[in-house]
Amino acid sequence: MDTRRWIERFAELVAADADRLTRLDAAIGDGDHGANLNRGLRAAVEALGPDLPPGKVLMTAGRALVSKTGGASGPLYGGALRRAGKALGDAADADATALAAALRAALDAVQQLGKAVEGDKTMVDALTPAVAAYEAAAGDGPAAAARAALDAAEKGAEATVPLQARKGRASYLGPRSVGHLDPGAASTVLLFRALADAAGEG
Amino acid sequence: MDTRRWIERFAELVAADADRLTRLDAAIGDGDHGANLNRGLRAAVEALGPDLPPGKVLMTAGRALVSKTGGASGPLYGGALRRAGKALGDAADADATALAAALRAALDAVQQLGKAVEGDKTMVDALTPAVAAYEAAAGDGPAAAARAALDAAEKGAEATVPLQARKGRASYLGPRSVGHLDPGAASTVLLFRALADAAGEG
Amino acid sequence: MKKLIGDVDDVVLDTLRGMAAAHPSLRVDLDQRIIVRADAPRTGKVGLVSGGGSGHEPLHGGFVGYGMLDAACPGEVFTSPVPDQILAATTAASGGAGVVHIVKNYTGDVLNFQLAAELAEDEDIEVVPVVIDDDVAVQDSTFTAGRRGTGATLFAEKAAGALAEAGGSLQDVAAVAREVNERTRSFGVALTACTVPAAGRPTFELGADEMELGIGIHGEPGRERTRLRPAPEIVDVALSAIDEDMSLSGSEVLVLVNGMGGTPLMELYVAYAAVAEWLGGHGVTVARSLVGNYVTSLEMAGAMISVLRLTPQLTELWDAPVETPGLRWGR
Amino acid sequence: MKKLIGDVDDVVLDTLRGMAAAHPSLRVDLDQRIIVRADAPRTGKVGLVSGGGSGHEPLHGGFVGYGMLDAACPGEVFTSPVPDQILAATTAASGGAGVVHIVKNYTGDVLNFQLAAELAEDEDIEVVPVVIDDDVAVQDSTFTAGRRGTGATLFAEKAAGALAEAGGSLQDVAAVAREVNERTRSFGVALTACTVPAAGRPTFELGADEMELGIGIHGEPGRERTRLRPAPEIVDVALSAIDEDMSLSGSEVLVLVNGMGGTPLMELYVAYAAVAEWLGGHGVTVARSLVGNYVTSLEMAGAMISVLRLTPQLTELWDAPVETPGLRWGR
Ligand SMILES: Nc1ncnc2c1ncn2[C@@H]1O[C@H](COP(=O)(O)OP(=O)(O)O)[C@@H](O)[C@H]1O
Ligand SMILES: Nc1ncnc2c1ncn2[C@@H]1O[C@H](COP(=O)(O)OP(=O)(O)O)[C@@H](O)[C@H]1O
Ligand SMILES: [Mg+2]
Ligand SMILES: [Mg+2]
Ligand SMILES: [Mg+2]
Ligand SMILES: [Mg+2]
Repeated sequence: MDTRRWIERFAELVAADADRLTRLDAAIGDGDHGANLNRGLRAAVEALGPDLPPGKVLMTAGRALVSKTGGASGPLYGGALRRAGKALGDAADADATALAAALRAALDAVQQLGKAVEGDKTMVDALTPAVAAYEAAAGDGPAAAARAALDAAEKGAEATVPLQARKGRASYLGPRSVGHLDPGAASTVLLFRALADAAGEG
Repeated sequence: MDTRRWIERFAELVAADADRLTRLDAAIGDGDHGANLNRGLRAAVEALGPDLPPGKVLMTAGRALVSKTGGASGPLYGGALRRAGKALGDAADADATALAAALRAALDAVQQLGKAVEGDKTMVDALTPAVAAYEAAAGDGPAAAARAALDAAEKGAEATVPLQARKGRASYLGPRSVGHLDPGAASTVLLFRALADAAGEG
Repeated sequence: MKKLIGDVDDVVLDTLRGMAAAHPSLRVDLDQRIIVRADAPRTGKVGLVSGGGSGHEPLHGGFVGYGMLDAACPGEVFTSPVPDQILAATTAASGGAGVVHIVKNYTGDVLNFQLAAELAEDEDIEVVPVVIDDDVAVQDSTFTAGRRGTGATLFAEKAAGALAEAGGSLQDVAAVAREVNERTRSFGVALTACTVPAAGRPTFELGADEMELGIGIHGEPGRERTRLRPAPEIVDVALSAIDEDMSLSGSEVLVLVNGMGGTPLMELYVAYAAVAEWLGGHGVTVARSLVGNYVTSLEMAGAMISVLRLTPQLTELWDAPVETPGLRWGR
Repeated sequence: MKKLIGDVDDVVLDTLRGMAAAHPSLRVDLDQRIIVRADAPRTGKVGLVSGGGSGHEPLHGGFVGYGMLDAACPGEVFTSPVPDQILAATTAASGGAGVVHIVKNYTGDVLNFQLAAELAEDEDIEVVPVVIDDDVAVQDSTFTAGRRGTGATLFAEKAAGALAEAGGSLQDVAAVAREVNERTRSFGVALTACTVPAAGRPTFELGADEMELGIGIHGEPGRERTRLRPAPEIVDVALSAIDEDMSLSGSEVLVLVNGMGGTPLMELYVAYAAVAEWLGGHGVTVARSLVGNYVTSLEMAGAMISVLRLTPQLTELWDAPVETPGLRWGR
């Protein structure tokens, strides 16, 4: 699994979709999610030196995200990638089993930092089923697992629409947060689309 | 000539047309001419005690206008009426000849205070021809003279449209003041319409 | 019209009520509609009075206090105060050493202050008027009403107030206000119009990508409408106009980047960055500066730049302690 | 989007440039994006640091100076600063006696300050965070992100800054900030939305006769949309919500009527008149007040009311001299 390609693809997808993410955030947040992630991911891609092992790639990208993103999503995505990278260690390759464990570590990091559980209308709602789906399909290889994860992430994100937010800025709106897609869940879908794209190429 | 009726009628006409005067002022001034005159004239009408001689009526109204109007138009209209009242003196009646002299005194007061000459795009452009017309027709009696004055005031006001303002706020606009009716000239038309109405009734 | 107000007809009165409640150091007379220093009149001190239409807050009422105005008289929104009101402020400010009127150059203000001065003289109060006309967007000629009074008003009130506080004579206090006016030039731009409460609609319409150059402080349109430009270009237009009228190179200046009421501080700092760069690049030393909303035009978005060529005395008067709701330092 | 700015991507940097030029009493580091008191760090003095997204000016950078913050770290517009930047501010403020972080309760701010505190501890700087959450429009429950930090931030920075200046210990300075937060409640309304420069369009749409009740300071819509109401009714909604959450009757309070950035002072005074009347009518003594634009949300029109139940110590800390671009008295 080429984690560098994963991060680069994630950056591409976010750049292309930044406007939509920002608009989603304007509806129930403060209208900066696209700009935040885009800024952070550009820094992450730049930070990636040549010939890094997969775990080191994720740790470097995570650190850059923390350093440059700001907002809630910076520490959350940054912490997630750092923890995932740590889980991969110094191994030269990352197979589906290793990546499954790394993804689980990422989810744990997000939940430790942000204290959100499924149903709070956050990125956790996309991340949790995606990680579970990846784990379940890991035996079928990285490409199939990533496709399954993407599928689950999309469903999880979509399921945030009818929810009332209990974490993040959207929670300030109370009942008015209902009926909107959570921007962080939307960007998590892009994270898994990038994973599927990268795994499919490799 | 019932000067009290004149002032009351002026107040009525301005109240009915305040919005238009304000809109004219918004275009090339600061959008308060209607509100100013309306406020001042309400105070003027209130200030008029019973059984005042014609000259005293105008002096009282003029003083109230100065006290309550503010802006450029307050001292100008107020000073004009005060000076006109002074010209009428304590006489129990004001015939067309006396009123002609009073109107001339009013015009002098406006020009002494405001230093505007004809063609500067101010109330002077309506007042000057109106006073001249009244003087010329005074021999035909107050009703005919007032009608002639109204006619001249209307033409004079209309003639401000193509002018570039050289006095008052509109002068700040330079060439952009061209193409608009001067609000003070417009209210001067109402002054003479009120005079014609009052003279016609009497 | 979106305004945080009650009855439109009471907006000036309600503003005065708010000022009275917020500032125990001021004596606000709601009947006379004047705002007076709690310790006025001070015997032997030259009184300093200013006023004009409302809608420019903190000007003038917010500049009443130690080291600045003794009294202010706010008219209706954008409408000069009436003579009786100006007289009341003058009387309240008079400590026997005469009173200086700081009058912005608008026909209505000039006429009403003139009438008030005549009334004051009837009461044996000597009044010296100083007319402020610093706005370079207007051609100064005998064929116009002359230039408008804008940002220099604040500077003149500060300098004259400091000198009066220090015991300056009537003539000296008036002279320093006049000197400040002569050494100051201003130029303003608007990104949006503003709405006079009683009128209920904006005084002009601006397209989404348009702005007005050379505006005054009464919601009037400017000399020219252009497409919206970036802050450095706007600053260049404003400072070039000022510089052309009063050469700045080589001088030490006090510069004000003044918000018109609806522009947040962030944008004023962005503009000030461009101002500082422009002045530095043109051989001008910025000795003092002020960035904020001081001479406003209701909720208009935009800014006005005022530049005062300092002298050592003017710098000293600017630095002198002042304690008013709108400007405070040194105590 | 009508803003007096240059390149949208540089708006925070340009703001910092303007602040650097306008305030020689501040040290502005454009690379690290921090604003620091010229005399920091002061050995033995507890350091006080705050920060958050930009767009709230003068908060926080405008409150750096004697008697208030030692350093501020502004993030992108409405986006919390990053840990490295917060660390740089913390290091600059650290005089060896520890540093208090004043953090507004937003997930992003809390997380980034938390990471920065960990980094600071690696450098042997003791950090105590105080989280501000005074906004009663948000339900306080374990099932939400909790209440937002708004006007109490200014109060906490002032009180903690005064105590730190007076030599207070790390624990005491943090405790007083916490006490201020616990004794303050706020409620805000918006008459218009605002536009994040990078987004280029308003964060929400409001009809000509609509307003938002219970807004935050990040351009987010409020809890409820209603028809536009007169100032006294709006004030009643806000103060009733505050009073319901923290009973005010019988207390002495400091009250802030805070403009959101696009509302002129005139309207804030009109609102304050209603506030003073409401409080007087409900047995509350207004001991201190502040009216103006202090904790803003870009060019949003509207206001936020904050009420702090004073103690003798808090009154004293409020009255203590302060010398910052945004708040100044006593020197
Ligand atoms: N406590 C949390 N746990 C998990 N995710 C969260 C939490 N708070 C916010 N988020 C996610 O962050 C997203 C918003 O990110 P962003 O807009 O970049 O930050 P900010 O809210 O600081 O402006 C939300 O849509 C949500 O998915
Ligand atoms: N110097 C002057 N001489 C004569 N009339 C003047 C002069 N200045 C202004 N006016 C008149 O006053 C009118 C504006 O009055 P108003 O709007 O009430 O006062 P302001 O300009 O102070 O707001 C102008 O339309 C013009 O006719
Ligand atoms: Mg956001
Ligand atoms: Mg007018
Ligand atoms: Mg006017
Ligand atoms: Mg944000």
